[in-house]
Amino acid sequence: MTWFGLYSYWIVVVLMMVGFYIVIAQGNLVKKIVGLNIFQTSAFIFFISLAWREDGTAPIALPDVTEYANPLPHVLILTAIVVGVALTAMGLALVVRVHEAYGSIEEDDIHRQDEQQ
Amino acid sequence: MNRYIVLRVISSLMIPIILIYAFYIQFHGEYSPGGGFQAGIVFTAAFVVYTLLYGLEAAQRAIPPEAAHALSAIGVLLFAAFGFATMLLGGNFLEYKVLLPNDQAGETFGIIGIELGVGITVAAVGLTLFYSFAGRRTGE
Amino acid sequence: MSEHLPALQVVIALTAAPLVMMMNRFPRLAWGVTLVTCWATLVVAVLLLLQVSDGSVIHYEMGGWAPPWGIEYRVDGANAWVLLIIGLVSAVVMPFALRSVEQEIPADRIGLFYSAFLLANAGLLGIAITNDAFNIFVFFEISALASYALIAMGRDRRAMLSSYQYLIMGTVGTTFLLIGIGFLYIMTGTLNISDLAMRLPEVTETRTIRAAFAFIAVGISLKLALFPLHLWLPNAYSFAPSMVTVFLSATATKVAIYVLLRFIYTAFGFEFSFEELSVAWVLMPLALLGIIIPSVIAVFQEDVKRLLAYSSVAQVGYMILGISFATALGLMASVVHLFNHAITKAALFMAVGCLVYRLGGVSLSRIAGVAERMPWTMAAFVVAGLSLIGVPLTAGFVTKWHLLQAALMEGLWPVAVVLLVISLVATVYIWKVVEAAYFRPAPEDAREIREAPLSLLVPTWVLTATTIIFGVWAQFPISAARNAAEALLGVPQSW
Amino acid sequence: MVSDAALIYWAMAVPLLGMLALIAASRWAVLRDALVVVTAAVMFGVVLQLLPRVLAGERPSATLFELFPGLEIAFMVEPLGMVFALLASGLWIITALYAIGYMRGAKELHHTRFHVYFCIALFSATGIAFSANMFSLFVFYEILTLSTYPLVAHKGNEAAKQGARTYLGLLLGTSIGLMLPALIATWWLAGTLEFTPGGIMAGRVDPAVGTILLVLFMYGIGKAALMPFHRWLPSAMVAPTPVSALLHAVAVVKAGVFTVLKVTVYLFGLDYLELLGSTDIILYVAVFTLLSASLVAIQKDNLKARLAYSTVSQLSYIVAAAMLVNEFAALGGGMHIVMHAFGKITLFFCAGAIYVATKKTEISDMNGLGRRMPVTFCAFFLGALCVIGVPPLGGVWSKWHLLMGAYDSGAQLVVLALIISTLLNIAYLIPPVVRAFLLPPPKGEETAGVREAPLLCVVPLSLTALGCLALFVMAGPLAELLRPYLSVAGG
Repeated sequence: MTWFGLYSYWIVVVLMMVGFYIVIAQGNLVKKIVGLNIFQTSAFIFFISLAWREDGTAPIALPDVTEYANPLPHVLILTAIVVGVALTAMGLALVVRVHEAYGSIEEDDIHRQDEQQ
Repeated sequence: MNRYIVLRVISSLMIPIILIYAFYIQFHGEYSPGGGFQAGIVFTAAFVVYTLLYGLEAAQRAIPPEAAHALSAIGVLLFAAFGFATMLLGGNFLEYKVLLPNDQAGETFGIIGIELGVGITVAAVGLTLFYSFAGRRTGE
Repeated sequence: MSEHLPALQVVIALTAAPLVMMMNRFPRLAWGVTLVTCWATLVVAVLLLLQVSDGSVIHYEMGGWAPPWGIEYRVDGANAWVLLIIGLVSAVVMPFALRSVEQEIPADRIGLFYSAFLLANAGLLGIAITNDAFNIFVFFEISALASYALIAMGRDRRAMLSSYQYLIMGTVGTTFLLIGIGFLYIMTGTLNISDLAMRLPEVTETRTIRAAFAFIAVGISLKLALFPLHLWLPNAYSFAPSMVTVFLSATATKVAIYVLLRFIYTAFGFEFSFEELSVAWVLMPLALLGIIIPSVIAVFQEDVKRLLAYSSVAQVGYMILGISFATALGLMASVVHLFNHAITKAALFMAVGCLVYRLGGVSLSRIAGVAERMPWTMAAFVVAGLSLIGVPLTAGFVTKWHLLQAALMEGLWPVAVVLLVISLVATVYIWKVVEAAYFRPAPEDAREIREAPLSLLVPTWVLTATTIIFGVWAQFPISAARNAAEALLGVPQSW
Repeated sequence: MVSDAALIYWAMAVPLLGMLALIAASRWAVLRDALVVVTAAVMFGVVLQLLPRVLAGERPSATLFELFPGLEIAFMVEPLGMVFALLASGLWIITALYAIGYMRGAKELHHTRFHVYFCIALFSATGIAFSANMFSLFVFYEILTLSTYPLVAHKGNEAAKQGARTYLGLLLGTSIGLMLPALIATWWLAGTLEFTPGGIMAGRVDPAVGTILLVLFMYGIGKAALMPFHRWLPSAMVAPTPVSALLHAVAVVKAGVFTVLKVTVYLFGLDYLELLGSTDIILYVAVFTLLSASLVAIQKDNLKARLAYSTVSQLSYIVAAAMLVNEFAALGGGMHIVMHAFGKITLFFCAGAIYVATKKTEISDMNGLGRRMPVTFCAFFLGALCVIGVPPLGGVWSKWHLLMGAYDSGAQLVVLALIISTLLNIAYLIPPVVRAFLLPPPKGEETAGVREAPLLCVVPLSLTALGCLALFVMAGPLAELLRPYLSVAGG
């Protein structure tokens, strides 16, 4: 069952592909950001799952626990999540402004407007 | 708002609890899961709930956007202040143990300090983001 | 305080950013604080470079945590050089920014603008100075977030869309980098690059490490705009405010190239990268295509900013080409080009910024005959343009000379020929601008145009003069670049 | 006693200082024009100071700075460079006078700009003359190209821009695309670019590679106008005539052939050159160029264009001289730089004078003009004879040496080509004179009496014409000056 034993990696791969596909294939600016989020989330899950240890608890110093998950990836991913939130906010803010300027959030539409200028 | 009396009652009970929970996470961060990031976001969440019920203007009377702006800067500066303090006291940047005579106490003090800075910044930035999105009207 | 220089290098700008944000109501004050910060940064960078000029290495443990647990800042010949580039460009661009920004950015946002600029600056400095792989990612995102904001403040509405595209591509890039770092962490249990360098040789046989290499290389290539991953760059540079274009064109891609060097040479090691993976055979064709195609595209551009942006993509190709020779000389040529291209392109974009200040836009038809009204600006453009072409006694020539030497040393005659032919193409596109400005008749409404104000002109000329100074007094950049190359290779070279 | 280095630097600084002075004086036309002449005279004086030292066998030298180890901007005055510098600075005085007259007479604009770039061009020509290594020479060569561009494009109309673009494109293209790689490869293979008597290649560079390098250099030196890279020279004729006269008869093209001689004698070395397979190829390219350019010249009706093709042809004499690899030919090449310079500058001055006086540029329009402008056409006649190589004019000596050299080398074909070319010279240079003096003027243009161009045009062209005569007598001292260069060349 080794193929299934690494199921978290399968999730990572599927999410990554899904996210990446959305980023590339979608012309809607908001959907692109959704895709980007899924893509990033796959990386987060990847990190978290590599911190996992068999029979380990959460990485908190408790008196009678010896096996716990590696805390470092958790810390890293906490930072990465914050960065991701900031990126999403930034991206959405841009989309809002693009919408105000062009009246559309479809890429094709916007390019057409630019070319007509 | 009168039509949503249940919501109002429940949420006026909930909001204080959320806020207190935020403070709990904030100041318990060095012993248990938690810290400035989480606390800041939970704190913002309370305000989001408040805004949903009482409207943006009411929320902005409580914490004006300018204040949120300033607070986000102040949080970072607090963080940096601790960094510079450790440097002036002879340690490396953010080497907290030099802050107090006792190493252990110094580290605790330092972590609480910078986490407070982080918490303030995250809460303030979260609010700023929320205000700026919520404040937009089409056709503006 | 001298032992704290590495921390100060980043922290000064990082601390000044919120301060400046709070001064949003007083634009001039915000500008002043930013100016002082940038100059302080430059001073720190110079001091650091002096300290490591003898080949020594400075270690600084953040928070007193020893690596590999804590984040370590590590300065050697290579990143001190990059720090100097960032420091120098930001210090020179600030006096220029005062009036340029006042004209292009609404007054109630100038404080925020400078705050974002400082963050971008601090982020780039952080990327260069840190020795922690994950920290590189974080600083990448800090600088990138700030850059997105800066680009989006351009006056044209297309600025927002180009910023958005940059955001998408940039985030994909950094996420790739993050995944690659994850792979490395699985296999080695460390994030410190020096530690990685020690532990990686034991596990290089695994597919995981190769995957890591691929993810990291592709991720960084997106950030450094390696052809054909450069699509974000021309738009971003064309529509950003003048000052932002100057700063980003001179620093952002350079820092990304430095990170690539750091991973290829230090973390993975020369042997793994070049002998086992033969990365040169991927880099060289891409570099050559990246030199040729964007150069040709540049010839057909109507907008000067866009033209120079395409030329930037081509110049990135030069730097990657030097790396792909897999020799010390090639590496050194690349490293010296980091600096030479930074000052050259910054000077060019500053000259363009002067034109924008007076004309509002820089399409070839709009700058027709402008040389008569703005002789000093156009003279600066010509001189810096010569450096871009690589005429002797300019900084660009020093690079080209060494790059050609490196190509010949490998017996790559065709590559040498391509380099020379492309410098002719560069002549053509610079020439187009010069001809428009000098020889086309000015439109009727151009009577009112005056020379750009001194506060714009002086910094432009300072950088322009720098391209000449370092073209004539080439020992300094060469010895610094040699030092940097040795730091990356880890062994002293006989030059 | 002024030090060598100081003299060299002064020789180069004077045109730059003069340039600054005349920018400052740009508002006062008379003062500005006077400054041009003064600058030229002072410069000639300074260069003249170097002559006794060179004659005494010294090699004044100076190092400006080192770019990086082994690559420096340095100067050394040797006989050939001395001759070139004297020629350029000496003729500048006359040209300056002529230019003032011409610019006013032809009602050109932007006088200050014109003189400024002229100063820079002279500065870089001196730099070329005095360069101690190929790198310095290359730098000044490029400055010369760039500084003459605005002069060529001076008129600013579409034709001028088009011509100037060809000019710049070909000269920059060949120098960056061919000469620079050759230069870098030489540096890489031989380890130096120093101009060394006897060359630097022998023993260091494989003759097979040397063969390629020679071709790269010869075509890279676009200013020597070997076919098929000669197009720039006719294109440059859109420039005002003083530019054509000094630059395209003296400074620029002579810088080209001067570089050819320097490269062949001091970089390759004649002994090494003999080993190379491409020497003969270049020789025959040069021969082909000199014949076909003459043939083209015959068909040109525009006087300046005809002179331009004549120049292309004459330049190839010198390239051929270098490729013949013997003492006589090398001396002939060196002398021809001077002889042709005087002859051709006279011809150009005349062409300019005709234009100023009558606005005529086509030869077919010049019937009977000799009666109106006798001095000009007499000078033209003398210049033409000098270029053709008829005694008692200077040109005969250089042709004589060339022929001797070709004969000595056993290159019968070259001897034949030189003879044919001389006949062609006669065929394209004498008709204008014949038309002017012997044919009647067209109807309606009968004018009474002499109406020459302004004095400032006529006097210089008379001077250079007399110079052509004087050179016949002066050939001995000139050969004496070139002797040390020869002893190197002859091996």
